Amino acid sequence: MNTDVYNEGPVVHEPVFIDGHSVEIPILKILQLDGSLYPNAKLPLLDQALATKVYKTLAFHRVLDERMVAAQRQGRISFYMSALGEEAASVGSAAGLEPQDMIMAQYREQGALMFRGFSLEQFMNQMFSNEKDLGKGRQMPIHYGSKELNYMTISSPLGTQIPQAAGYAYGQKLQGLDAVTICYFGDGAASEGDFHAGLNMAAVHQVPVIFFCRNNGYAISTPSSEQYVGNGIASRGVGYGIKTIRIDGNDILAVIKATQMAREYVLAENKPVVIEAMSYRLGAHSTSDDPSGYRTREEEAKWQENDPILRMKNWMLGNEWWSEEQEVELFEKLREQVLAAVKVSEKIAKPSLESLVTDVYHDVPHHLQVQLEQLKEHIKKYPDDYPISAGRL
Amino acid sequence: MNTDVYNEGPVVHEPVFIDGHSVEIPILKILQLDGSLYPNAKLPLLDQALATKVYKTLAFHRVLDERMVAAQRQGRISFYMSALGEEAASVGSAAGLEPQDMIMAQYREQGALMFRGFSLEQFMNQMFSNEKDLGKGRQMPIHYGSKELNYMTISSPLGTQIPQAAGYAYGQKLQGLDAVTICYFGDGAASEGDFHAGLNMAAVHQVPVIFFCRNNGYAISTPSSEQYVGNGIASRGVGYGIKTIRIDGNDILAVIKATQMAREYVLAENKPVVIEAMSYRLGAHSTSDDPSGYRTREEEAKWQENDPILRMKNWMLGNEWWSEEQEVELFEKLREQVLAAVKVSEKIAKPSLESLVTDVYHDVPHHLQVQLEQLKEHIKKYPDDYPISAGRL
Amino acid sequence: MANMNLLQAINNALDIAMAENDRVLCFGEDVGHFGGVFRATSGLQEKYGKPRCFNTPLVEQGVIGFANGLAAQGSVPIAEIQFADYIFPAFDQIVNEAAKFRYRSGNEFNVGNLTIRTPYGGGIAGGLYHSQSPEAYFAHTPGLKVVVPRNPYQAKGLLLAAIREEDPVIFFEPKRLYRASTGEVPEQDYQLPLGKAEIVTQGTDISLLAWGAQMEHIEKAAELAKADGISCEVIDLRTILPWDVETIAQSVLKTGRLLISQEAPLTAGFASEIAATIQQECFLHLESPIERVCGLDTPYPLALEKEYAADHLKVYEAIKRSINY
Amino acid sequence: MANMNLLQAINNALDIAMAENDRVLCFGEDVGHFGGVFRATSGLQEKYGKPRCFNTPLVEQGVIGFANGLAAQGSVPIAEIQFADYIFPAFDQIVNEAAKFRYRSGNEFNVGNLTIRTPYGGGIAGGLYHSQSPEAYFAHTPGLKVVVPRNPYQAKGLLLAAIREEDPVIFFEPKRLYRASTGEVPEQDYQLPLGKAEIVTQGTDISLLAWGAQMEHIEKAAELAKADGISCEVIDLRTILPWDVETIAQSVLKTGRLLISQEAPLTAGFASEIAATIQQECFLHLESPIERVCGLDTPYPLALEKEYAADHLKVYEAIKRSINY
Ligand SMILES: Cc1ncc(C[n+]2csc(CCOP(=O)(O)OP(=O)(O)O)c2C)c(N)n1
Ligand SMILES: Cc1ncc(C[n+]2csc(CCOP(=O)(O)OP(=O)(O)O)c2C)c(N)n1
Ligand SMILES: [Mg+2]
Ligand SMILES: [Mg+2]
Repeated sequence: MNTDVYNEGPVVHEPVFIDGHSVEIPILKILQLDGSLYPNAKLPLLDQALATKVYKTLAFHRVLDERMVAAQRQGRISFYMSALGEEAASVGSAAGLEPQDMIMAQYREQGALMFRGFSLEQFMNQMFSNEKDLGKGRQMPIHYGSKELNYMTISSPLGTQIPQAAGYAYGQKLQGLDAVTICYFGDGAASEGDFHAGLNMAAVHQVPVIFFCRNNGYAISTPSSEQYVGNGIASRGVGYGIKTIRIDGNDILAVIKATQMAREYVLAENKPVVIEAMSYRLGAHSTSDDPSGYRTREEEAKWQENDPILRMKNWMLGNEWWSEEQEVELFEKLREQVLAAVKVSEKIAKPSLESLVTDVYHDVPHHLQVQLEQLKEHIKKYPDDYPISAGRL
Repeated sequence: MNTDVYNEGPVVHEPVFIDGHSVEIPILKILQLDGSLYPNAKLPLLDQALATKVYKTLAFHRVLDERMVAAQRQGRISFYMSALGEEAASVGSAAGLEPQDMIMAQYREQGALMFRGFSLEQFMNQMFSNEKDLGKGRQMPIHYGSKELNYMTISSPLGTQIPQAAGYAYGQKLQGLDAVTICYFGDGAASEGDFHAGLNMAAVHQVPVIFFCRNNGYAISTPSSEQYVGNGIASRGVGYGIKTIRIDGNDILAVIKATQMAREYVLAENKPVVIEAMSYRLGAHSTSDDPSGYRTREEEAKWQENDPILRMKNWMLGNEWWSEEQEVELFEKLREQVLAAVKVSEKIAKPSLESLVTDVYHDVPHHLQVQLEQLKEHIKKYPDDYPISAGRL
Repeated sequence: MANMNLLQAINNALDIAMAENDRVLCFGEDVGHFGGVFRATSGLQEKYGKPRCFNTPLVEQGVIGFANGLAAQGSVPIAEIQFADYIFPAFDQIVNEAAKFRYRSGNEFNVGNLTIRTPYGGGIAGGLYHSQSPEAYFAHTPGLKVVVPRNPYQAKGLLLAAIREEDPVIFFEPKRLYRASTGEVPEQDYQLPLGKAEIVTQGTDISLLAWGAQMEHIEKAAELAKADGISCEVIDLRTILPWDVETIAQSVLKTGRLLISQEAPLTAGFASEIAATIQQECFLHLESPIERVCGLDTPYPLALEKEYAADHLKVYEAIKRSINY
Repeated sequence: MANMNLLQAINNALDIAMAENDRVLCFGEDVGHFGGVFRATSGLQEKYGKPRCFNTPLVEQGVIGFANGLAAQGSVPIAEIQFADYIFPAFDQIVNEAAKFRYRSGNEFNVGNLTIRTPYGGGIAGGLYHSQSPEAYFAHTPGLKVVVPRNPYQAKGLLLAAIREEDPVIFFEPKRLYRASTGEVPEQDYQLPLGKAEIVTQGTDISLLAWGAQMEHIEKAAELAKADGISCEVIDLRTILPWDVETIAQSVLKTGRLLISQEAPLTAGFASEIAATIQQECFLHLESPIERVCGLDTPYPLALEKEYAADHLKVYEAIKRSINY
């Protein structure tokens, strides 16, 4: 037989089926629920400075989410998505990378952007779609992006960033850069055709990309049991011939460790890696969602006990890298800062009328210039009906 | 952790990656190259009558392909696709099914249609796009289909039949029919997003479908090594939690056996199965292709020795179910029949002008009636320029 | 009669269709127990069971591929695409498969039983990816029918017709009106005809044509124009493909003027098809150029969606332009 | 100057682009060693190495997704879709991603370096799935540029411009002309402008407009009309999006008549956009309705493709209809 096409296995003379149980998938855990290390656990590269930065990022994440969900309820922003209970996955993985690595996220990975240093003001300006938003007020809240921080602007259609990440990493490889790409996606998005396309192409074209699946058990109301019946998403890595690891996504040290190792491998070997981080979406899908329609309080309560931030805090305290005083002070300060930032950002003007037609193309083509002119004339005629723009024409 | 979401594996405290080697995939073989059985091999359910039918179908297949490739070279038909060297996969799998099972094929599975009893005339009429073509002369040669024979009309876009097969089988299940669906596709088509969609949905929605991958080593010029780097297509079954089997696709008994078992399982359990049949596309991709541009004669020669028809013939001879005299007679008769059928079919008129606008919708809508009338008037004005239709208005 | 909003009318139509024929199935992302993110399929899983109303994995090309297979098999699938903005991964299954299934097989097989429901349109602070009106992409595809209702009464009657139609239908639901539009809807079964436009208000000076949520804007503009003494004939196209040339042409022969308004961007939108056809059908009767009042030729924005939209004021201005031409 | 066929001109343009900039990559199904099923990329892998010219797995959504990523990264991807009929699985990556990449990010990121090449069109006994002309589907998508050349000279100059353009471009290649159309082509580098139509023949009585392979038909029809004493102005639109309203409108202001011919089905094709716009721009100068001569509103057939096509005779009849209106 043509053994380019497959790996030789044993020859059998009566049918033998393999199935989901044919592959055993270990799960990496380093930090126990109480914040102590598992015996023999291998720590990631992490000193007090980095650990503190990670912890502060987690805290900022928690506070921003909490406050912005509240702000949405008050009608101050139109929409928000929190990552409550699964912050360690995005923050920890970002901490396992270098700043020059490209991040292509789904939408629930604001933690990675925080770690990179996107400022509170920048978050706010995006959410308030004001004229200081890097995205020029065009996308819904939480669709962040920053060229400077190598964080690709979020796109709502699910899964599209997966083959894009393969292509992005191919470019990095061709240009010989010391940089990899990380691509985040959810257990739901992993069902999209683009997932299949992206993973297979990354494997075939040998690119330095880390596919990071946040398996949080739900895609809006759809539980994983109605999303797939394989052994999580990790079992698919085998099919693509991609090195794959499953980790406890609420164990920040496991996340950092796996990402550090994955980065080293993908860069050295020019081959992709799949990381499946097991977690749970403790909050609603978004501020438009109400999970009580599809899951129980008990289930949620069980996961409340598995708080990744508390787990890290306990480890930090145990290391004497952190104290309860610092804790109180940090959270207080963060809450104040966020509230203050809301007040500033909501008053900043909306983007100019010109921003309606720029960036559709590199240059504004003639027909859009005409459409803009006509719109200006129209608004001048009815200034009261277009209050956002009328005053600034 | 939430073990709805994945199967518990061992807990590890330093990173362990799984990869393509984590799953061993046996390959089923029953018939040796010389036509003798492997010791201890389990035969499929197969008596002399069925075996003879299978063998005659293989012979018909070989002859039709051979003649139609020649007919295309002579300019009598515009296009053809042979399945030289891989006929056992489609014929054998059809023989493992029941007539009421739906066949959703890619395009190189004319063998399954032959086994079902599509007549020589029906094949011809399709290839000559004449008015007796069930498809009304609308699609290129080899795009067969027959409601009566439960063989879904071939569609050129690759992979689209895969999620459709999942849906079809869901309908069969819901209506409690004693019928399953078989869905054929190539190693190339398995890269399409629709493959991922179809297999995952079939697994989640628990439908009686057999996914039959013909892995013949090439997608036009693209060798499997540039199509995927996993362990064939079978290794993907694991990821979807689908029972999967790899077989020698040139071993007709292995094909029949695996299909029979798969049918039994999918019908009883309402769960899909993946069969990966390893073979080789010995001919050109199509009559538009010339494989010398991308592979060696040596490679082809190696596979010429692995002829599935010869293998079955030797087994039949050994069983005394077949003789050399029968062989000569059969092939002679088939060649004559095919040549005669070509001569008949190529003289049959092309479909009527009305067939341009029927079947776009259930009823011909007003605007298409108008377009047809205008076209008729036009053709009447220039009869010489539309010789196919002008005479029949 | 009952007072229903547009969502309730849809839900009611689905309920009737499922009760009548046990081959009718409703599925899509979050469509099952949860009843869909807009709750259009609310209660149906409880009533008809999980096998007939269920969640699918998150893969639009799969949802429609699966639906095509079911329809070919003889089931009656009603597939939901969560937002019309997310219909594009299924574009191949719709345009190359569903639309061509009957034709390519010489009528051996067909997917005439297929209905695709999807919420479309803007004005809900949805930005680029929760606001699109993609009907024109499908209108260039022979074999499909494309339907857009404007209110609860229309929604129920047209959806029931779409489900029973022997051709694949894409049914675009104006999500801005899901809860905002309410009205009297018969509780019993009824159908409204596909392929027929409806004259909502008779008029003599200019014909105004739109569909779906955009009807509100042209009706409001007609009111403004009325105050100026301009009599508008207001028409709801209802079916985009195949469309009712006859009714529109008759109206324009009477009024001599036509304005078409759509939410989608101007260029190559369906308004263009209508204008192209009507300038031909009514050439000698047109007293001014056919006006198109549409979205800008840009993606759908967020902060400036009010400025972007083809609202009643823009329609009103265009009416005056047309009358004063 | 050298005599080249259309394929050679394309190959030559790709060669120049790859030689000039080592970030330029060519890839797609069978594009590598084999040089593509039409051999447009023939020799490029040998010359520039496998990393820059390669086969992809068989997945169009992946090919364009991968290309989008490369373009965002700063590479210059030229992705091939084997047949335009198979571009639809990539529709989402084109319409929702490539087209909106720059806008949605506020210009933080863009895929302006992207070029998609794909053979389109009928008349080659290709039936439903090797004959389609899907340009109109993309023309409704702000953010994309859409280009169609009519001969080797145009193909090379327009493709080089497309590759260097800072916006994503879909480049539709008329495959019927790949070998059939030959002509003198400069061997050196040159570009032809995107967004500009070209007046191929001056005329006074009627403007004939088409693009790509359809140009042959209108040129032939213009010859027939000439024998009747009708002077046709023959125009090649060249760029479908954004299109050159100015040149077309100027021509129609002069001739008073317009005929547009496209291979694709009539309804909601790009000819409709042109007719809708020109009836507005030139309302008072039109002496007869704008004619559209297009494919039938059906899938593309096989046995009767000659009957189906918008050939020179149908165009000629429409010219007479317009003149005698
Ligand atoms: C192509 C597409 N289809 C549907 C949606 C609507 N949608 C937004 S988020 C979501 C669920 C995603 O679940 P998952 O990938 O698991 O991520 P999580 O929300 O759990 O982080 C859905 C269906 C979308 N954004 N894009
Ligand atoms: C969506 C789509 N993309 C591309 C093609 C062109 N094409 C036809 S056959 C083929 C190769 C298929 O290879 P495989 O699935 O391995 O089947 P095989 O020909 O080997 O039987 C390609 C690329 C197509 N028909 N449809
Ligand atoms: Mg999830
Ligand atoms: Mg193959």
